[in-house]
Amino acid sequence: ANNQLESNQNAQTDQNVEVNQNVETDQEDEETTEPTDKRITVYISGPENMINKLEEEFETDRGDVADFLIMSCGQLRSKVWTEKEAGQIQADVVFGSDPLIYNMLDDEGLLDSIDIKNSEMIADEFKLENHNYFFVNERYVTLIYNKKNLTGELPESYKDLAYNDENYSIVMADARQSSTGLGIAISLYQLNDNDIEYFNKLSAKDFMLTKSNGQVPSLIMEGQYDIGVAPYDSLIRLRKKAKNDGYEMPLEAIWPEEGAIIIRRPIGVIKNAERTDEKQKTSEELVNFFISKKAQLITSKFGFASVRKDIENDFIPKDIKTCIIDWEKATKDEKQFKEQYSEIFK
Amino acid sequence: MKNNLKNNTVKFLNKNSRKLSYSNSSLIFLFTALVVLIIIVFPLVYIIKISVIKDGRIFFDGYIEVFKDVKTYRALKNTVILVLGVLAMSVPIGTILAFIRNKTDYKYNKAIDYFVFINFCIPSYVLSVAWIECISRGGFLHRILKMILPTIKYDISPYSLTAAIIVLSIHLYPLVYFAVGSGLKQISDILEKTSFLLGGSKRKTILGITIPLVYPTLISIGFLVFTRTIANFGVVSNLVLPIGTEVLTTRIFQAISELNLTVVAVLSILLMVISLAVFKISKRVKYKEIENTNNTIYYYALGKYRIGVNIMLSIFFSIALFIPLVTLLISSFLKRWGLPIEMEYLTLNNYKYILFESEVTKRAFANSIFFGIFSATSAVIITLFILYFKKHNNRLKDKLLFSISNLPLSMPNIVLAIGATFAWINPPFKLYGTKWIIIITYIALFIPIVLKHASGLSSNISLSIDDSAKTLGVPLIKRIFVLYMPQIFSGLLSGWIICFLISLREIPISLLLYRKGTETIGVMLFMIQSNSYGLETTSTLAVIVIIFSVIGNVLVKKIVKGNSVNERISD
Amino acid sequence: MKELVIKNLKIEYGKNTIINNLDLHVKKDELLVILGPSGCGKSTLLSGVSGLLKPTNGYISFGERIFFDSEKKINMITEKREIGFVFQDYSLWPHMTVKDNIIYPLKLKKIEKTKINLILDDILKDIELSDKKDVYPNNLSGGEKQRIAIARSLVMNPSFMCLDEPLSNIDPILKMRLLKLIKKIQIEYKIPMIYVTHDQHEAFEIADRILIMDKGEIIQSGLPEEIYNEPNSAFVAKFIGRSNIVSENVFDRKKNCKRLVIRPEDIEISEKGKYVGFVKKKIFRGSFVEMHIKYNRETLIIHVNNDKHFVGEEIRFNINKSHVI
Amino acid sequence: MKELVIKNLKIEYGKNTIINNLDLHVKKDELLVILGPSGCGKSTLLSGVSGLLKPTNGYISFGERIFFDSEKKINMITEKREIGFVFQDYSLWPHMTVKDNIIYPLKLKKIEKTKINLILDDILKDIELSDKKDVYPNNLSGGEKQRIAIARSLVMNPSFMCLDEPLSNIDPILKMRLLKLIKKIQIEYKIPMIYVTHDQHEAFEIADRILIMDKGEIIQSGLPEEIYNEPNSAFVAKFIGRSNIVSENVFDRKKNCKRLVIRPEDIEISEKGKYVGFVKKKIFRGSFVEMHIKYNRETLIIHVNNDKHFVGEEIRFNINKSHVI
Ligand SMILES: Nc1ncnc2c1ncn2[C@@H]1O[C@H](COP(=O)(O)OP(=O)(O)OP(=O)(O)O)[C@@H](O)[C@H]1O
Ligand SMILES: Nc1ncnc2c1ncn2[C@@H]1O[C@H](COP(=O)(O)OP(=O)(O)OP(=O)(O)O)[C@@H](O)[C@H]1O
Ligand SMILES: [Mg+2]
Ligand SMILES: [Mg+2]
Repeated sequence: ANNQLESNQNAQTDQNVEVNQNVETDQEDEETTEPTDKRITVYISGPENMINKLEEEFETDRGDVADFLIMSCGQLRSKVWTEKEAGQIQADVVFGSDPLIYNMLDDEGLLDSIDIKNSEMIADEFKLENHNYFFVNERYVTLIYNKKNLTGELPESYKDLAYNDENYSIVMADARQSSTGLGIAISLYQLNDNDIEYFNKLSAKDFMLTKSNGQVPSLIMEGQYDIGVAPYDSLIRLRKKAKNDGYEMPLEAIWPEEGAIIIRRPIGVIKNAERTDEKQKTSEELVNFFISKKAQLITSKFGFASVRKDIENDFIPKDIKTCIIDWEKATKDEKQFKEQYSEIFK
Repeated sequence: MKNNLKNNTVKFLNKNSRKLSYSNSSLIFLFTALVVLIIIVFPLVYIIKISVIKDGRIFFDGYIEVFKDVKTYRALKNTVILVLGVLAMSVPIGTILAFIRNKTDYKYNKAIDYFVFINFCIPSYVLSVAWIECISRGGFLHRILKMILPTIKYDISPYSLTAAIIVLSIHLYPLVYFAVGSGLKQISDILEKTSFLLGGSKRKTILGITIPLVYPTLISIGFLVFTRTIANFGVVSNLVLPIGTEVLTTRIFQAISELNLTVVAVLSILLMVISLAVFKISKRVKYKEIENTNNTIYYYALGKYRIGVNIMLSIFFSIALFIPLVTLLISSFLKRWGLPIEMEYLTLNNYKYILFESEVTKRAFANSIFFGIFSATSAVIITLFILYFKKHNNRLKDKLLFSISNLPLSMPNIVLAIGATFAWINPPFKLYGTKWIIIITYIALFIPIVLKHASGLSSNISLSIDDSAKTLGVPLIKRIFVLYMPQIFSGLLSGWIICFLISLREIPISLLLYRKGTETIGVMLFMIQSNSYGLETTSTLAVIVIIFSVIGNVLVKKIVKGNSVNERISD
Repeated sequence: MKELVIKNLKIEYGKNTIINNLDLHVKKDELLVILGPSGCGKSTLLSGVSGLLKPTNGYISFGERIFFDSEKKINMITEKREIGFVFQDYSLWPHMTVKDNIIYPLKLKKIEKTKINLILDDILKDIELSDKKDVYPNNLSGGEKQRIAIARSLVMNPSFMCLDEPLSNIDPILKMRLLKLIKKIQIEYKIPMIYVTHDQHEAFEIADRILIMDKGEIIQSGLPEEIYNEPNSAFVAKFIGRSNIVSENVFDRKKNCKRLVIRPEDIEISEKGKYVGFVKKKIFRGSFVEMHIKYNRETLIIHVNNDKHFVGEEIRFNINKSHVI
Repeated sequence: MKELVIKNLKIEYGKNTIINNLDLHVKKDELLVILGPSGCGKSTLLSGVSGLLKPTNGYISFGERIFFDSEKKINMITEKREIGFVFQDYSLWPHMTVKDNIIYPLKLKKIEKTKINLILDDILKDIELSDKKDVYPNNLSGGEKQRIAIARSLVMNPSFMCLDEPLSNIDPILKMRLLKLIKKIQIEYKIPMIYVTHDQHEAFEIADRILIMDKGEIIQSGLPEEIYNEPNSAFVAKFIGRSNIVSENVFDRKKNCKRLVIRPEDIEISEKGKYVGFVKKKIFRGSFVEMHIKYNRETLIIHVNNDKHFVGEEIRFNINKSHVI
């Protein structure tokens, strides 16, 4: 633990020096360039409060050098892609959404390789050999239900949800609108041996698709639906809010037999030949910041599991099973899957 | 005395400034054409380009993909159902209300104006939220039913095409109301009186004369409703997408999520072509415009129907206005939507959060107001020029300008935003990431809306008004601003107000084009629900937006009335 | 047969009394022309008669049918009064073809189609517009529109007709033809008519009786000759034809201050004339020449057929006819 | 001084030629009245002269200034032609008061306020509307609006004026006053004017010269007397005044088929008359009585001043004047 503290301090002093440099250049360039030119743009998805906190932290160290643009994961995906098609992605750093889009970007050579400091603190399973993006954290997807509504027999697995005889009302994020939703759906697809029948069964029940992932627990909590598939971290945040505001929270999680689906949230730096060295540096620092202990502590408070060895994911039951899907395969299957999926949910 | 007058009158020949007039005309035309070209045509060209060019080669795979895909036809079918449904609902509702307001001696006709206006102030997206809050399983309707019949099995789904039709109709009927109202006001009482004289009863006269006389208005406003419906995304995404039903706009959205921009462009072009075709067909319908010869209006006496009308209106406004408003209001005070309505779950925190704690929200309000005022005003000025040239010169190029300016109306806002992204992302016109890209796209969206509102009035003006000014040596700029504008002012004003309202709630454009510092209320509306907050915060924001819209409108009307001449023209 | 009776009629717009205590009879088969300046209440009167406007007070009946009686609180609705009405601006329905405009009242009465077509063909032949059946009013000339409007009010077989300045926008040749048409219709269909105009030429062309109105009151009513030859006031004298209105004592040395109306054509230039004046001005007016003669302190207008005198010449003249008002 | 010259003018609407090969001079100080039936192209001609419409072909100049010349490709814009124009529908700006309507063009010229007020007061006195200064046009009567329109075009001190049926909606008394006002202005300000109308009474009242148009062509042009007494065609004869147009061989046994125009007032009833006819019908027309006389197979209209004969009576008459066309 000592080690880590030190390195943190090192990082901080490093940053301080840079801030000073920054101030100097600011003065030099005042007449010619606007300060906005020095700020990097970050497309980011996730809980607003968490992101604000991260931004605050980063900028107390580094000054106002980054503009965070918060959006939903689906939006982030399409915005990045539209800009790519139009000529140049406008973001310097992209964080959030699912690995699919990062794979695609990386395949087209649009991501910069970044030097990660203290990479030894990252758990091995999160280290990517042949990709120019990094995992910041991961989410555990479980079954979430409303204990007031769901009084009958509870499903024990994802499979049960579709194949048992109970007639729950089920809610899930739309794979066509939400990228996490897509991640979840394609994981379920893989778990069921690429058999689309699973979704056929689901759709036969009282089944509903939401725009975004965050809506799933909300809708269940509000009593509109009985059960759904959603990241566990949202449940944690809802619980916190309920506690603060003083109302009851009827949500519970079921850790499915197949194991909780793990969705990893990558971060990457967009390649841009015209980017100034200074901005390049800030971008790299930002990526490093997200992986730093300080930032990881924040995100884990919001329910995201850290990629660092030195942070405990204490909100998740210790003994649960997890399953990781094969993103390379998922990227290949995506088109076929989406077609079948769209045929069902029409 | 005569001599005195003669000496005092001015010799005509002493000014060379009027020499400029001719070049002025071409200059202003050039300016207008350029603006339209840059703001509307340029992004459109990109959309077309995306649909046919990939990696520098021309290809039609996008078209083939779209037209081979059964999903396209399914979406098309649903779109048709949606449009027909909305037309079938909103047009009669708007017409009947406009009739009661403008053609009868109904006592509370001013109240109808206010209610309809407030109805229009509610963003369609918010209306769909209110709908969900009412109808869904955790919604108020279910709760009330449960109180009455505790054992009830409630299985009404808030999500369906019908729901979208109802919500969109409630949202769009005010457009019909406003347009038909001004059409009805132009009917000279003599036309109806003649029918009475010839033995026509009131009912026969209403059905045979009064209403048919506003067919041209109905057709053009029906077209507006049509385009706004096929271009709508907010409501369908909220009420139709969740059950997987697709319409063309959601197809477009899917294509965006699937990162298939070619298909997006092809589908957008399809939408545009459909609108154009419908527009052409609607122009064929042979009805003569009413000439405004006389501004006396005939008012039908309601007599014994008064009670019936009162009941009907009460029911209607309860459903269309009060229930949604009350729903939103109650929800906005809940700690979390879905909780029982009890003291312990009520809070003011939502308001506190939005009004005082969130910096972004404050900025969003400021931005939306600025974008709204700036874009609406610019659109009004451009429209003024377009209309002036169309009316007074009516050359081929004037007509062309007019038609082109109407195009953005049939495109979903999100497509406008994509077009703008492509058009403005690369140097030398690098507006992407600045507030100007939002403003420019708003202007493109607003021009046709203002056009629709003012062109009717414009066609009623006698051409000799401008001719006489010419013979008196009045230069073009003055003719446009001092003589022409005041006469279509009420149309421009209502267009302006509607555009302003739209910018207080517009989601897709700003959502795709905003950046830190240029957030709008629409962005907030969308983001708030997507994040850790539920419907209660959306409702709170919606309530604030509605209050804002109403106050803003009252203010604008007050200011304008102070120095408006319109009242005098119309009396 | 039937007669229109108006008694003690009062019509107000808000607080403005437009028509006050008006009494009027229109006899069966009579074509009554109401002449009066703009704003005198002519249209208001017709609106009152047809029920488009509710009078404040009075009594209106046609034959046995009481249209309005303020005492008995009777007010028959317009639809039932069966009055043919032709407005100045035609008031054709722009969204209907000529045919539909004309047959509208017949359709309302649920008359069979074949019969409607017969009536339509007949009336179109009468107004010489058979070939314009399927045209929209916007594509018609003023005269054509007017004929359609007349036809439309005729097909419903009105028992009474009101025409409110029906020809004021029409050129003189066409006007003459339409006036003849109206007169013919009135005679053939035997319908009493009120014809409102401010043009005396029209009035003389068509009237059985003329009624002069001003400021909501009847100033004079009578045969055209009576009105012309014996105007009861300077207003009437001026409104109908041209007149010299001079104080009697211009010609006689009497001390009274009565005024004389002398029509320009009633002053005859004659070498043995009683009065001496001189020519001040001459204006050619087509069928006659107008001369302004200075006599005493007055200028008299004279109409002569031949133009023998020159400006400044002294002439003698007699007055053949004059009328004290 | 200045003269308006139009040569070989051709104006088309799309493919319709409205005016073809028209030549016209309007002399300095002349008030030319153009008379013609509806749709003959009168307004079109004025639009061409004032530049509101671009002719296809031809030449228009005023004094030394060339307004339009298709050969030299000159087309001066309306604003520069300095033509006063009074439209039939007044075309006052509805959102400005009477005062603002009149002074707006002056204000644009940056004339000082005091001077503007002087001009305004003068002209308002001239048109007798000083008290309506702050009224909006909608609250004015037709005659008042027309006067304002005239005033507005006068304050600009135009070198030429066009009036397009300016009085067609106005009652006869007011019309007479306005005609006098226009004539007075024309004489005092010495402005050449083209005055378009379809009312011959107006024409005779005001014209220095009359020009008869039909179907875009000039049929006849001349002094009022010439036009009246020597119409060059049946069209002119009919359009101006009433006429009997009969074949010459009705009176003589000549075999030619020329036609005669006989004005009703030129037939004189006389006991020693050459021709014998009988009275078919009598109509009172104010200043004269119109008699329809059956003679041979024709019906002749006669205007007489006294009404001594009765219908059916045989009478003898002479023809004082006739004109072959
Ligand atoms: N709707 C109204 N409200 C108030 N006053 C009115 C209204 N209509 C007409 N008047 C007034 O009533 C008077 C008579 O009007 P009316 O239309 O009967 O005149 P008119 O004799 O038909 O004139 P014109 O020859 O111009 O048609 C006028 O002074 C007019 O200003
Ligand atoms: N904008 C137009 N487009 C096409 N044809 C037109 C247009 N304006 C007028 N015309 C045609 O040109 C001809 C002459 O019209 P113009 O207005 O000059 O007639 P006018 O002599 O002034 O008639 P009026 O006495 O009715 O005013 C008419 O046949 C008319 O139909
Ligand atoms: Mg009238
Ligand atoms: Mg004309």
